[in-house]
Amino acid sequence: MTLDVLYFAWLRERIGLGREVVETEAATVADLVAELRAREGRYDLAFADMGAVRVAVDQELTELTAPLAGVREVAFFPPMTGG
Amino acid sequence: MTLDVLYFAWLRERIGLGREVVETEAATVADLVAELRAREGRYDLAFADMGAVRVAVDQELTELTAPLAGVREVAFFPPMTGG
Amino acid sequence: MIRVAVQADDFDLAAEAAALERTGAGAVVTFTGIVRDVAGGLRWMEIEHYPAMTRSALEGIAAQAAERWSLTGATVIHRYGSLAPGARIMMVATASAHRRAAFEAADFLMDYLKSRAPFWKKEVREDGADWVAAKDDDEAALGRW
Amino acid sequence: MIRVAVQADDFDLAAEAAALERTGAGAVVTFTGIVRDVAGGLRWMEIEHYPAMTRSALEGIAAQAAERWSLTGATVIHRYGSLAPGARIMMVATASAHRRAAFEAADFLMDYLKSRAPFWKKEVREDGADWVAAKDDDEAALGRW
Repeated sequence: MTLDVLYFAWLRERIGLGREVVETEAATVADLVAELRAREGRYDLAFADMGAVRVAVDQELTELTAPLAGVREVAFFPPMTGG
Repeated sequence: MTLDVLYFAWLRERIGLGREVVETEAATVADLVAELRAREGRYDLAFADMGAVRVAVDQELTELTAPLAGVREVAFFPPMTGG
Repeated sequence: MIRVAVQADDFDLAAEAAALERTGAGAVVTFTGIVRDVAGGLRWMEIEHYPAMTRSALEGIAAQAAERWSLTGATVIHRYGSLAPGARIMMVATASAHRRAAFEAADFLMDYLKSRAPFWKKEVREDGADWVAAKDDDEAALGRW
Repeated sequence: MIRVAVQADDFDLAAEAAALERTGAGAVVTFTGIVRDVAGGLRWMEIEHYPAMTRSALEGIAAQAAERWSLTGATVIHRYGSLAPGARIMMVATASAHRRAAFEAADFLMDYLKSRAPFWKKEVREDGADWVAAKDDDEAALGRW
């Protein structure tokens, strides 16, 4: 499966990019995070505290347990600070 | 004692004037109301339901029991409907 | 910065809000009240007030708000005279470092204006005219504060 | 009438409020958020967002407000990019027949915007730059609704 993976705010800065295309067979968001962390130190660092990371799947806020079947875009970011 | 007595909204309309000078020895607002009611039918009618009348003494909201010693202006009006 | 005005003329919401934005606020809340033709057939709303008392009543209400909340500014403007449906009747605006204080203070100002500022409204309709009755809800709302 | 905008440019509070006044409302509430230099030395606030998601998130929040309160209109505008101290960041405006609905809906919109719209703020100061941390209070505020 081919996913667009997006990073915002300090996640973007720590990982060093805002968007990448990822080939994966991960079943859930949590599985995808585990794959990314295993890849390189900068991902491992960015995802070290998952309590500080929020996720959206196809532009909808969701949980780490969300399945990835049929998904096109996953975004990771810190808690939002709008307003 | 000489008082300026003011009437607003439907009290003004029922009494037929917005302001008058009243010579009185009334000790309290309630005494003044009793004097006015005894004067003429239009006052008696206007003050028939004192639950629907509010009073300000020298431009401060107060109660019917308020004393009149040293007072210059008494205003009667229905509950306010600002905003 | 407290500003109070009682006037026949319309007011400039943007200018009032901009003045409060410059007080070092992080949050500005405005409330505008508009003449609404509830039942149909409203020609205009006649707004009477008690000139010798109105300004000081509004200043007193604004000062109470400034005492209860940490505000960088508060503005209260109320019109009087004949106002057509759709016309602005009044506005309040509050400014604070924090949104909660700005919201609460504006809400408080409105509740007090409704029942404690010496204004009376008369609806002049095609078929007659009536003084607007005070609502029990409005009096009860003061219990929130 | 729901209007949502995400833009780099400033907005016109008076025009937005006037549009809502024309919806048959009796009450229009606006909230404006302004860049505040809390600690001193702020050069600008950098506001990042998630373009593909931002509009739909704001529309979703506004639709929720319109479902919960009887509104004649609601407007949400949020800016992004580099904003100097004193600049407007965002606004919400609500219109209703009744003041309580307008106040509550605006308050609700702000609470949801703070924690559920995909914006992130970075303070760029003379001595460095930091992402603004989300406040526990802001998350807790959602429990009010």
